[in-house]
Amino acid sequence: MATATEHAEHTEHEQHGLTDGGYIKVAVVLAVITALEVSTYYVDFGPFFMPSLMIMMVAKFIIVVSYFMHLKFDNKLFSFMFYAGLVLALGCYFAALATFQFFS
Amino acid sequence: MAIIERPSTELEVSITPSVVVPSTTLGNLRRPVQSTGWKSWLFTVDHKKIGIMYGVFAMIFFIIGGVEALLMRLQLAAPDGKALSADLYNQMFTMHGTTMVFLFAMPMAAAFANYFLPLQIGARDVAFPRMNALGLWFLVVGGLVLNAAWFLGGAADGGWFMYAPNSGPVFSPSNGVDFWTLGLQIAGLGSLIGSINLIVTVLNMRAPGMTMMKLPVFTWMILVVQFLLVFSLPVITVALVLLMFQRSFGATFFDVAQGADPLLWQHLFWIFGHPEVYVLILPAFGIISEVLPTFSRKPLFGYPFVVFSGAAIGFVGFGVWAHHMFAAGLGPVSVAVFSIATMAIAIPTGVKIFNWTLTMWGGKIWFTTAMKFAIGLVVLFTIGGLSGVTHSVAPSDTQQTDTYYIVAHFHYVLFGGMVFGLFSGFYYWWPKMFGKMLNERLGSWNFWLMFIGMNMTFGPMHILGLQGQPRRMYVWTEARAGEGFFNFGFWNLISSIGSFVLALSVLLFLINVVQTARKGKQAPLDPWDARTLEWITTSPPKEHNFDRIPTVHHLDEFFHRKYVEDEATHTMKAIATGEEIVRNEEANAESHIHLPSASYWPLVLAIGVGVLGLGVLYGVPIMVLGAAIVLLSSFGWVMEPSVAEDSDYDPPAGGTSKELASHG
Amino acid sequence: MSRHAMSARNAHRVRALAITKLVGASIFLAGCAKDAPQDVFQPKGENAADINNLQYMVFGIAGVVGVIMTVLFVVTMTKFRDKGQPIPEQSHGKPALEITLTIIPALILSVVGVFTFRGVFDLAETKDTELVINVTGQQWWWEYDYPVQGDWGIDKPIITSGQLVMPAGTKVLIRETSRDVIHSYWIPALNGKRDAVPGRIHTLRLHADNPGIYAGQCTEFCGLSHGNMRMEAVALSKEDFATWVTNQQAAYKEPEKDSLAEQGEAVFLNQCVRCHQVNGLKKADGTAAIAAPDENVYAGAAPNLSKFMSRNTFAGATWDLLKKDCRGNVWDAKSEEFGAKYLEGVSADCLNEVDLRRWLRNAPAMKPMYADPTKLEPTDGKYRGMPYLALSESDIDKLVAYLLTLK
Amino acid sequence: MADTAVHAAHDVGHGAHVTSTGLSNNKLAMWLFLGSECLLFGGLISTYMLYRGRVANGPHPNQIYDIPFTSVSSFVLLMSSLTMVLAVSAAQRRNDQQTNLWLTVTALLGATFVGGQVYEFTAFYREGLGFTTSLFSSSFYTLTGFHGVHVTVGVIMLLVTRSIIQKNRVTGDKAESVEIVGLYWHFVDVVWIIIFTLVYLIPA
Ligand code: HEA
Ligand code: HEA
Ligand code: HEC
Ligand code: CUA
Ligand SMILES: [Cu+2]
Repeated sequence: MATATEHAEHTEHEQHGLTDGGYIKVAVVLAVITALEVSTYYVDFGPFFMPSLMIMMVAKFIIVVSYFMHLKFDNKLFSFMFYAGLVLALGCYFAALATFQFFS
Repeated sequence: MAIIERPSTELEVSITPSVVVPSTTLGNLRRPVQSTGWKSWLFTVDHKKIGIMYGVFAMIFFIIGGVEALLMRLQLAAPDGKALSADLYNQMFTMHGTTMVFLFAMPMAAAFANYFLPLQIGARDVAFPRMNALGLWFLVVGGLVLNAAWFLGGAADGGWFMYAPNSGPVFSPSNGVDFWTLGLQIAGLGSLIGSINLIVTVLNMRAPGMTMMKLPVFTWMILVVQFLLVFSLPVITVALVLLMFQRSFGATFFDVAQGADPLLWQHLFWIFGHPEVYVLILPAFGIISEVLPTFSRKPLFGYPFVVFSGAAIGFVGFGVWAHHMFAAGLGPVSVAVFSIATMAIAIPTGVKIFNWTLTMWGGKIWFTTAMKFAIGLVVLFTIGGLSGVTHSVAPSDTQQTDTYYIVAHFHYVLFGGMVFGLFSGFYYWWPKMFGKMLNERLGSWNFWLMFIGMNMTFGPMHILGLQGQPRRMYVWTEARAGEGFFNFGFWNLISSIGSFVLALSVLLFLINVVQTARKGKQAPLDPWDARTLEWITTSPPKEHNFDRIPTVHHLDEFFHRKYVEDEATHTMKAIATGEEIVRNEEANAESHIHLPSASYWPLVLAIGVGVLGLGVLYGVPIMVLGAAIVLLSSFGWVMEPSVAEDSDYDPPAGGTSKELASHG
Repeated sequence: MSRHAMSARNAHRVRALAITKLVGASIFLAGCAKDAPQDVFQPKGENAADINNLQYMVFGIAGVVGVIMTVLFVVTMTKFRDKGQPIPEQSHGKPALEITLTIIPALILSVVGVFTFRGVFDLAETKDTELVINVTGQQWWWEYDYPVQGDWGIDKPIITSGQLVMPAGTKVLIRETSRDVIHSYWIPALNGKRDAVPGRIHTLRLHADNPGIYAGQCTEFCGLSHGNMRMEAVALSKEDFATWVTNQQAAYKEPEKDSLAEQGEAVFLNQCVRCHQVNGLKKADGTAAIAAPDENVYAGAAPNLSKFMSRNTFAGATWDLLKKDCRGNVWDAKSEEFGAKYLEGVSADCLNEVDLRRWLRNAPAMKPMYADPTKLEPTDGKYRGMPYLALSESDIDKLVAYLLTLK
Repeated sequence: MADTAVHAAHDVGHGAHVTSTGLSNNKLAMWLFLGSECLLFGGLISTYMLYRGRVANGPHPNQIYDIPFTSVSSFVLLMSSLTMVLAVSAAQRRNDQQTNLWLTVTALLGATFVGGQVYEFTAFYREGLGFTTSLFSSSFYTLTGFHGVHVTVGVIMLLVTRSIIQKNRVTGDKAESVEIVGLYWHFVDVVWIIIFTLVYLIPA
């Protein structure tokens, strides 16, 4: 048996997220970015090559996590757990690679 | 797999009326229901039984690790020791470090965490009871695999941090390191599962009114530790996988001839390894944060600061790993940065020391054995912490690293800190766990011998290290020993004698345990005038923990049910005894209690993983066998009925004789 | 300010001073062990002295904090033990006090941090190097390789082992690497340690104020005989160093005709030369005898024995080549006399024959090594360290006589 | 963290069923696991990044990658995330039939991806890139192999979920079970997004 507040929480949760049409739109955006990414292989982007690839990668990552995985709509505790791991991973491994002179 | 562990609400189940609830797994296995005998232990999912098994396991390995240490001290008592060969000595310190850290310290913390965390938050069990059992059995299997090497060609011999490339197949030709990587991977998997379980338990299973800022500090510290584990274990897993692939399948990760960089291993190990040392110490910090207030009759001074500093230690702990590599050739920029970061960690730790002291300040201190150990921790950890600060000054550390000065540092924090905290926990919680008091007189002897022995063993190591005795040397020589008061000979001998004093103190503890079990006196329900929720129930607690789930209004709920403040004098006035409160709960017991049923699968799955691991060493057929067991038991796990059949109980549940109906 | 206040202040200062002195004294005592050759509190050169200053600072601070905390603990425990007082007020803390107690350590540590920061970069400086020596670690000894440096009279590379010979009063740069696993080079009197990592080159500055011999030890666990991997740095005056360089480059001295040593040379050619190089030694057919240890030794090197008797320890500086009294002559020599004594090398009278013979008879029994032929599978049949060679006693006599000529 | 605790909503008798935060145990556990996985894959990716240019023997990454092929299989995996999210959405509408349809499609797309990877591995192997050939090869196979195993486990989870939905043997909340499998699936996809860029598109 759940109390009323509990119940409300739950149904509210059901309405989070996008409609199916919305998901398809998101997927189209992802597909377009992927196409752009692949195009860097054929077209010379010069100095923009690395930054643009990185930006596109991060954008895809965030889109999938926020929309497909609902993190944008869900409880902040979930975001905390995932992003804590992500931030620690980025911090530690960037620092470790930096000690190998990886970035210079 | 977490998918089908437990229904989150009953609501959903009732909406789909056509649910077929299976009663057997794999055709004919029901859930086990034994409540006595060895089966009731092997298949249990009760967090208290699991906690006790963790404790027994850890204690056994404390003695094994301790005996390994004694052998080393025998070898080092005099120059050119003859007790052990070089080869054996190297295995000895490797396995001593590994055993103490992974098979004693972590499991013992897990024992306390499993037993007391649900009790402290007012829960009936953990969030994932079967996972909990799985974590234990992974650890047991991992520990056995690790130590099996002793009998199968020699144990690991690369030091507990197993630096590459010395751990590679060429330089470590025996199978020891293979068992080591496998054992640690399996045990690590167990810890990961256990930590996810405990985090979810703390977040989701708290009694009504138990907000995060009313959690007992022990629970808080355990929570921080579990986060540290969740985020650091995968890193060592990567390291272990790389090493295993190199040793067993010819991968090249640490093969310098191919251009590999051995420092990769060091980074991966210590990114895990430094958070790990806080994994080791924070549970002890948690324990004494319960003990000190109880026996000072005052709440913990600055609760939010202690909680926050614990979290801060955890977080900063991820940013200092390279202080173990000050001499490894990282270059000045990295060294300087990590040096400063390391100093920063002394600040939140200092906060804790100050708060404990201020907790006692103005208190009414009752020197029980538990309290003595707790104070011992505060004193000895401070010494160890301060030597830690001397390491953090990188140039000065280049004189100290890999000498006995480091060995002194970490035994002061590990033995003086962690072990003292755990012993404090034993004496404090023994009456809760077993309903009998450990003998206080023997306890006092235990404490003083341990305190003296500890300082005798590890104190001289400061001198030895600063006089230039490197660690991990199977012999030391007169030629470099020096003369006069500070010579190696004298202090090595003192240290070795001290280690036997320590052994005696541990022996006294074991005697105390046996005596208590035989003829110890029944403990009162609230022997220490305690403060937290685990005491609002019988000792030992019933299978379902609480007759009535307590509703929480205060930090230190139990205390505030016993005492109210006299507005005029600001002194505390007793209004009820602990006994009365517990009896009151019993009288108002809830009628309907759900408990999880026991299960075969955690044990079987763990054994399967063990066999799979050995397959890496002993060939594909064994691997296939292991994989088959793993698959079968995962399938059994998923398909397992969520409840045991009432009719399987003897006498059958549901009737009046058995108050507990079981439920997934 | 009244006199009274001032004297109170002074009393305070005196007490603080007394504590500092006490702590300082105990550190000093710890630093004063007689003849502990690896004592980290006895710097004998610039770099070690820089480190030592930092050590004094941080040990002092840690000591003072430790004393304060101990006093605090003791006072708390005696003052507030249960004397029947009522249960105290359930106070939950004082944020202002908490914050103060957070800030004070932070301030102390920032001071330490600033000095540390400077120290790290000062010690990493390599621009003013005067002499470069390559150091290679391997299981379980160190090889020194002096690259050609005309200023120092080094016209062709010098290769030695065990004892690092360097000029005193000179900024020497060590370039470290390893042939197998990680080792760590550490001469406490001259500088902190630095790991020798295979595949990487690390630098370490050494500077000795005065001539003398400075002991050290490998401090990274490097396998079976890590405990038997030592080294020494020998600082000579610049003139003595020049003499030493000249001698190291001197041509091979053939043993006298028909002497025991000559027979020893033959045994050496037969047994030892596949691993050990002796520069200028020729085979019977007149071609140079070049060691090819790669075929025998896993790390791919064995000590170069060309001027073996010019050093006075062997096998990873673990055993003395000098008898006990002769050893004292060199090790305890005054700084001014040290160079001359060291350059004498090992004479027949002074040779520690017992250990050298033991070594030749069965090296792995003396110093554990994987020279056990049943354990060679992972190394494709190659030895690690020096194997048991089953030499006859008469061969050993000859070899000892021969080795004595290598000076 | 404290503010997320929901304290009022407690049914004392069924304490285990109503959680303090109002969040599902299983979902919390899955998110924690994914947080942990970030550090696992982070370690493997860093190892690869460090070693990708270190080729003492055998082919160099730039000689061997087949970008058009991998682009297609990346696209397949990306689209499986779409079908997965459609399955979740169907499950939340309690439409079993559609749920099962999308789960099946997702599993098929995933299997296609794994198949592609197997093909890629054999092709590389034939070009002389064995597991033990070089640092690059060891770290490449370990990273992508770990990812491949994750996808395979995902496919199995999808199929099992599908079959227990079909047989109506879900013990808990059906939509939530699907959602949790979905979280895992998307995570695997997200990891591939990173691998695709860092490993394949950026030349060593
Ligand atoms: C329980 C485990 C534990 C704990 C808690 C710590 C705590 C600390 N450790 Fe320790 N450490 C180990 C276990 C632990 N360590 C182990 C096992 C190793 C060796 C591994 C191996 O090589 O095998 C090691 C090694 C190690 C090294 C590497 C040494 C080397 O190999 O060269 C360093 C270097 O910085 C270090 C530093 C510290 C510091 C700064 C702290 C700090 O957290 C300490 C903070 C505490 C205090 C400072 C005391 C109380 C504070 C006050 C009273 C406030 C006022 C203080 C000041 C103003 C200074 N430790
Ligand atoms: C939790 C961690 C922990 C604990 C509790 C201990 C406890 C002890 N340690 Fe440990 N130690 C480490 C962690 C720990 N150690 C680590 C991580 C290393 C580094 C390893 C490496 O370099 O790789 C190390 C290294 C280490 C060394 C350095 C080895 C070297 O570098 O060469 C030494 C040397 O003296 C030592 C000694 C001891 C002693 C005497 C104890 C004592 O306190 C033990 C006391 C316990 C007992 C004595 C058990 C009780 C025994 C009985 C009751 C016996 C009765 C029965 C019979 C006799 C049959 N330890
Ligand atoms: C298979 C290789 C091999 C052969 C053959 C060999 N040695 Fe060695 N020798 C070594 C190695 C390796 C060391 C270094 C061992 C150590 O210190 O750990 C060594 C060390 C020595 C040392 C000490 C050198 C120093 O500077 O510390 C002497 C002297 C020596 N060997 C003499 C001999 C003689 C004489 C013979 C022949 C009878 C011989 N060796 C044959 C490999 C070999
Ligand atoms: Cu070389 Cu230790
Ligand atoms: Cu550390």
